[in-house]
Amino acid sequence: MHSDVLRDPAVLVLIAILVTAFSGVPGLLIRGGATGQRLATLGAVIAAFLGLHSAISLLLAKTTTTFVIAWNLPFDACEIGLDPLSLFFLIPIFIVFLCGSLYANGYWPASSHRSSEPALTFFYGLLAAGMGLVVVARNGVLFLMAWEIMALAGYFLMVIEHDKEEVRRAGTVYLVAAHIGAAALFVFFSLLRLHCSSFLFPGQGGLHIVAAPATALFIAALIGFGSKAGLMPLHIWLPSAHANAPSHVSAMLSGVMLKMGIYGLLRFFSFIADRPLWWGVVLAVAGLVSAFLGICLAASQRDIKRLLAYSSIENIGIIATGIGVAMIGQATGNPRLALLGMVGALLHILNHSLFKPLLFFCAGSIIHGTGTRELDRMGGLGKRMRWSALLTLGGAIAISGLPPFNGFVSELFLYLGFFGEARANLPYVVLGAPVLALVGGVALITFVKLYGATFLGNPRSQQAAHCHEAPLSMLAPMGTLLGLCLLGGIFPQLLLPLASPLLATLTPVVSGTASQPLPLGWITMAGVAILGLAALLAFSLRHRVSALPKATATTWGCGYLRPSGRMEYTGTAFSEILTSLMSGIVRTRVAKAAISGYAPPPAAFCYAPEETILERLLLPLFDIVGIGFAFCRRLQHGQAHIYVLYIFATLLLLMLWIH
Amino acid sequence: MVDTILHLVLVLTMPPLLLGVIGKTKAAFAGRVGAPYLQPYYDLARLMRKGVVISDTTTWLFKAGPIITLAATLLAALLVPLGRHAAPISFTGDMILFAYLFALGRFFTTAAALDTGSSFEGMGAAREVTFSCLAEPALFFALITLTRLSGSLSLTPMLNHVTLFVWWDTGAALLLMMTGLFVVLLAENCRIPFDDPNTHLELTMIHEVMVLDHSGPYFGCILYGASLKLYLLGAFFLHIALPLSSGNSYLDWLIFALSMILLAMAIGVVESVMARLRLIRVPQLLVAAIILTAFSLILVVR
Amino acid sequence: MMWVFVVIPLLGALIAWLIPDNRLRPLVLPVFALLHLVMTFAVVAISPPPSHDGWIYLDALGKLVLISISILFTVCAFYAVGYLRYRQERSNRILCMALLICLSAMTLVSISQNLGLLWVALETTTVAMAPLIYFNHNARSIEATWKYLLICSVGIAIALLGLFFLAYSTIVARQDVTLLLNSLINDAPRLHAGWRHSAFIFLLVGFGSKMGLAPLHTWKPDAYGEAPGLVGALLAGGLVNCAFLALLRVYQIAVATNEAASFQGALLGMGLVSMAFAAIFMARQSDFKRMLAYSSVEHVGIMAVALGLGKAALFGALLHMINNALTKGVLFLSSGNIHRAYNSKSTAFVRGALRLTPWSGALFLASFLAITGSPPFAPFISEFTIVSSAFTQGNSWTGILFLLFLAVIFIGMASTVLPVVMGSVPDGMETTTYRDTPGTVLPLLALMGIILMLGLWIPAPMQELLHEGAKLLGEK
Amino acid sequence: MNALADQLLVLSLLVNFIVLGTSRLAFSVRAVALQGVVLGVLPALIHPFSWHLVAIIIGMLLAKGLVIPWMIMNAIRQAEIRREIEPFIGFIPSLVLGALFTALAFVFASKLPLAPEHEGLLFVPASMATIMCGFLILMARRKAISQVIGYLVMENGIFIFGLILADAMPLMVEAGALLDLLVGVFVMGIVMNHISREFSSLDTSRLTALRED
Repeated sequence: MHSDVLRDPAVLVLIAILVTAFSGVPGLLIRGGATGQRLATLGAVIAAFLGLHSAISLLLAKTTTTFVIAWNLPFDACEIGLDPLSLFFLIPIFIVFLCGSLYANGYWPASSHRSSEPALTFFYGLLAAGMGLVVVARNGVLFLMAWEIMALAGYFLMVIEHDKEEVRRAGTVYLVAAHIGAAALFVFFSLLRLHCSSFLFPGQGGLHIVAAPATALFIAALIGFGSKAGLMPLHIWLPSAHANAPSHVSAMLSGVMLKMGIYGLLRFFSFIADRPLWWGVVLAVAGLVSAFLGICLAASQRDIKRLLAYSSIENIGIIATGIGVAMIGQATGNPRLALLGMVGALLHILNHSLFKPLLFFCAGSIIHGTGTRELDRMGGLGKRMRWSALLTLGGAIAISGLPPFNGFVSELFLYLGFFGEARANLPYVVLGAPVLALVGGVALITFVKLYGATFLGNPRSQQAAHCHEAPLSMLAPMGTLLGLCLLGGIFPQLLLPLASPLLATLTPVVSGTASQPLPLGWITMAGVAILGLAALLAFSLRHRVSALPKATATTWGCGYLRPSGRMEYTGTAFSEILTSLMSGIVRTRVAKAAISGYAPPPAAFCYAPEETILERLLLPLFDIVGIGFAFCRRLQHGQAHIYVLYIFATLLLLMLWIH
Repeated sequence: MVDTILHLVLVLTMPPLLLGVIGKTKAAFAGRVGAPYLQPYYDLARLMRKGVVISDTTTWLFKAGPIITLAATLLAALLVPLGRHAAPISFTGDMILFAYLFALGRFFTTAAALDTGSSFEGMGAAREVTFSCLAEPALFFALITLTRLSGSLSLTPMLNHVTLFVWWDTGAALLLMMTGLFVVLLAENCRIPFDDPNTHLELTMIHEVMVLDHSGPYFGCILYGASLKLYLLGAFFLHIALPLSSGNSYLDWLIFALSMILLAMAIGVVESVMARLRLIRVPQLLVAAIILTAFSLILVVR
Repeated sequence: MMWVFVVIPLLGALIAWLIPDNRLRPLVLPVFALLHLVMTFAVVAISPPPSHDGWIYLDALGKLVLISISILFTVCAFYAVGYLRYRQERSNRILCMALLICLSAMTLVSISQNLGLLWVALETTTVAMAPLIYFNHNARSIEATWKYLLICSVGIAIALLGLFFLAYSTIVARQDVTLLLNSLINDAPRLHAGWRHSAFIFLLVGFGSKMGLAPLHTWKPDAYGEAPGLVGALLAGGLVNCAFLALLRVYQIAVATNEAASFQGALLGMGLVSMAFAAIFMARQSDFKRMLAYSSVEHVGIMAVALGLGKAALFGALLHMINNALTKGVLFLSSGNIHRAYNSKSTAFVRGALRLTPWSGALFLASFLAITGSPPFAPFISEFTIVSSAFTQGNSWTGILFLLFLAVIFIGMASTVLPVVMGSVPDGMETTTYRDTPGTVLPLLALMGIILMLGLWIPAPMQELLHEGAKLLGEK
Repeated sequence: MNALADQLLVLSLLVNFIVLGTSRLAFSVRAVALQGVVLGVLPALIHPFSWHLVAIIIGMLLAKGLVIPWMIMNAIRQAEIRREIEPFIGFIPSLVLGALFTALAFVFASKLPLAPEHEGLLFVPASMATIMCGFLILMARRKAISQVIGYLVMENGIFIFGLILADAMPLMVEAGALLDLLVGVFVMGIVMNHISREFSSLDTSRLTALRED
């Protein structure tokens, strides 16, 4: 009996989530030494292998399992369910959790972070488990609880270095945004309860509502889930949160937590069979706007992790675009569009949860090696940090959506979806393609900048000159992720079966063989061809060059004799043309001293990109509200006799009102 | 089969000739004799024999850059149909791969430029990525229009769809697209008015400044890769600008080769009669190209 | 039998008065608190029949209030032992006595079924609290005590007048004049509407000012800010619940008249106004104890809104009453510890409490998250019940305003609490000798454990009590 | 009998105006003491004899007539203040408002139905008017002593209303209520003593350190 239960993969998944949740607990009890961290890592390995194996086998078998757990709360039954949608999202959770836990051993070792490590490890597990619970919850209130556990665990992870003002600020913004997003979800689940007369999730297509109630639900979901996902303009918390968290936490936040917002949207859409066309349009437009603005802001950043954070907004935008396009396809009865949009979005979810954590890990090893996040203070790291450089290069190519890595695959599907409509009945859908192309172009700028400014050229500071390579415990998980990126880019056939079981739920209009219009074999061919051609050329050229005389010299300085690292083209300079072109969107704060006289005094120059919406819109608004509040606060003036007057006035008003 | 072999032969041998023709045309305009048509081949041969000087700032990426760029361009060469013939490789969505292969090449070219640590090369790289980024939407608008016209999602049928009859039907749209594409062609290949491949004033250059530190066979790869890129985009452009077809396969190959030379001469003419644009004007011209191609799409969709 | 319940704490007060030793005296508190706790659970389990002509009876509502008060008082009593060790500079005789008298009065509030008796008990709590607020004996605390006494006395006088109106309405209706709850509920539809409505309004304003509904809350920030954390906890958890129980009694009668709509409207309006006031005053609040006072205004507002909504929200109202009391306990006591450690309650000076007093800082942070309705803590359950009930009743605007105020309050509270607990301890600041000790931390941890438990699992008997209570308030 | 009761009620209404119109604190305290005595006698006029009644009357006379006035006078002596110098609402406006409130009270009382035995009597309007005047004093005066006086006036108003319920209300509640009020005022008196010690003034307008800026 017991062994039967334990052989059920669905139970194993739940056990894996439990192990995840408690992986950090030993560390809280065993103080001092690395035992706690090692045990947590062991827990993560066990949980990830159990969870991944079971989740993937369940997903491939397309099964759905439901459990009901006893609780005494007045919110209907506590139901937990594993269906393809849940299982699909569990995969990145376990992968990133595993890699992050391994990485932490090198990045945040217990030996050098004695006081913060236990808490960090504990909340890391809690965050992963919270996300696991989010995707398996089938009761609105359970979902909300899991959601908030996730959000709070994320908060505590983020503010682990709360000595720094910047970290605290970022944490507060995050916490407030998470809370407001949760408030929207309060509305969402309350309305859902109103229409389903239960907090239990309705089945697939089980919710039949139209017009105003549906609109209200959609708006609540868009705000609640969109703010977690980081769709513009609800992204304000995201950049500083990702930038200030420890890198393996950023990897988890960006790689997986943002996807929980996407999961929420997808789950909501699965409830409603007849989704209005305009929902898809709204989502696709929001996605494209996020993608474009996100990447433009990313390109102008000076902080390596803020850059990656903004790029997350871009990628979430691409995912949202895919889902929006799929919904348009669903609403207009266009199976091809629905298929390509949804498959593109789903694969991009997986892909982004591979290459973004990889890049955050890379950023972590750079910070680990140099002690700074400033791109303009790095440079030339490639010679001392060979492996990190190689892994970052792979990640940068993958995230730019270039072949032969996985980012190309998902973007290709989206393009195909768009292009397919050029000849069909929805010609304006196709306008997404040039926007996506532009996004791709800016992404290229961004990641050439990222890679170039850090690893290439000469060191621009002492820190960069004395950097050191990350230990194997950090490089191994990075290598794993890069390997998966390459694998997914060359053999998308392997990933597609993970996405296709979801199509029946999300885009019922797609029927029959899912892979029919997808050029999977050709992608493999192209990937192999690029690698093969490059290898062939490299081999023959190497052969050729080895026979020729060879010399090394300094870089030709165009006649300038004493170039120094400080004179190199910085990352900021690299993206300056674009930033100035986009100055309407990307605001920069420039502070420079006026230079006068023949021998001007030493002057400082400061150039900082701003978070436009937060700094130009919300904070001034908060200030205005604050002034209004300050005015109202005079009501509490300390004069007791006026307080009595308040009582009298209240009494009088109420008496007048009631009679 | 014969077509595929001819395709490969042309792709491997003909591109440097275009540079020779352009040079000769410009020389003729300037009243000089100019270098021989085959000068680019001589240059390549010389570079292949020359030794290599490598900056001690660089990493392996510096050497990998030209190789991967060339590999990507060569793969792209298999996707573009030459003349009225089918490309060796053709599948649904190959136009995206085509565009992204160039992007891959750009990634490595610019990364290799940054690897030298020279501020001049960094400057060139910054210009290259920014301007190409703006050229991208124009190319995609053109691709969409072609998809709309041909109903096909692959370069070969898409490009071969354009004939004189199509011109008769949708001439205005094709004209707008052609203009836009010509701008893209010049911008992507760093020709005047975007860049002057002949000057060595580093502050104003784009492509040449990026490859200042390359030498020997590596520089040969770059040179050949650049000419191949010009060749491919030229072939793409010719499908729209000169959709001539005779019905005979061999005659078509001849027509194609001749029209390529004609295109090279046209570029030479443009380079001779125009001045280089100021750098800040470049984005404006590219945005104009985007608008032109977008209008062509609107005309077609309408 | 039940009178013993009221007398025993008084006995404790007498003993406290007799003990001469300042160090020994506080030990009386946990002894009698535990006794009271045991008796409470016994009485709740037995639920004895009405006695003294029906004047004394512990119904479901009374049980809930009694349980919350007893738990909170026990925690405070244990805490007091640890706390008063740091306050040996002044006599704690009056403090100990007043605490126990207050406990006695609060017990009487929860078991009395006669509104007159209930009023007397409530007034006793008011008076007994005054010396507690004045414990610190400085200019600020006396000002706070004065305002507290004045405003609460005025309020309680208005409540008395309201009771007279209610009694008079029975005369007008030619009933036997009575203030017995059951008779009033039975006769409610026959009471004269004019007197009845006036009575409800007077009672609402009267008990509302005691509870701290805005704009009758003006004494709260002063009293909560100046009283020791211990007293603040009892004010915010105990006194508020007593006043709320009084209001619930009025609500019972109002619902029984079948014309409760206007009374519910008044509750809803005052509740929302309270939340709005709290939102405005919590923004940029530089005194974290005053901030807690406004948080208390917010939560009585939430309870009033829940009563105004009725139906499913009633369950939430009762649960929130308990949750708020317990969570406020942790908030006040932990903030009291931080206040002790820094000798300041201004956010300008107090930084990095997580470093200086890790346990109190963590508890303050956790209880802040709890009180603002974050799962998995108990207040989430009640707040979500209330807000979701607003939406399911179709009262979306109430729900949206409710959430809006909660959001603004969260921002305000976060911007006060987070800087206090986080960061590093300011250099060169003269800190006191206070550090976390088991005596001042363990009671809070226990309380926090209860809050966490209630957020994940409500014991079945308690759930039954809550449903029974909601039924008494008219939930079908 | 009832006519006498009405006259006494009118007397107590007059006291309201005295308190509203005078700046001399000692005078108002005496006036309020008089009001307490008048009201203390009233039950004897309208209710039949009972021990319960006797208890209430004696309690009232002692508390309102003697103990509380003595305590407040004591406070006045200690703080060495005689007059309310800067009232929040001046004396003439206070009188006008007092008249207005009294009129309002009569209107309010006439709107609500009374039990037949109370119709035609001044009890309800006088009670309302006194309560409102008490409120007015609380709102109009800054000094702590004046506010205690105002509170007492309000109490008296409530007491008048209580009178018409006295025979029906059980002793325990009555006595409890009385005791509570007494203790309330007593504690206020103690606090006042502390205030005068701490601030050397009973001006509550100085008690404004606790506020939001």
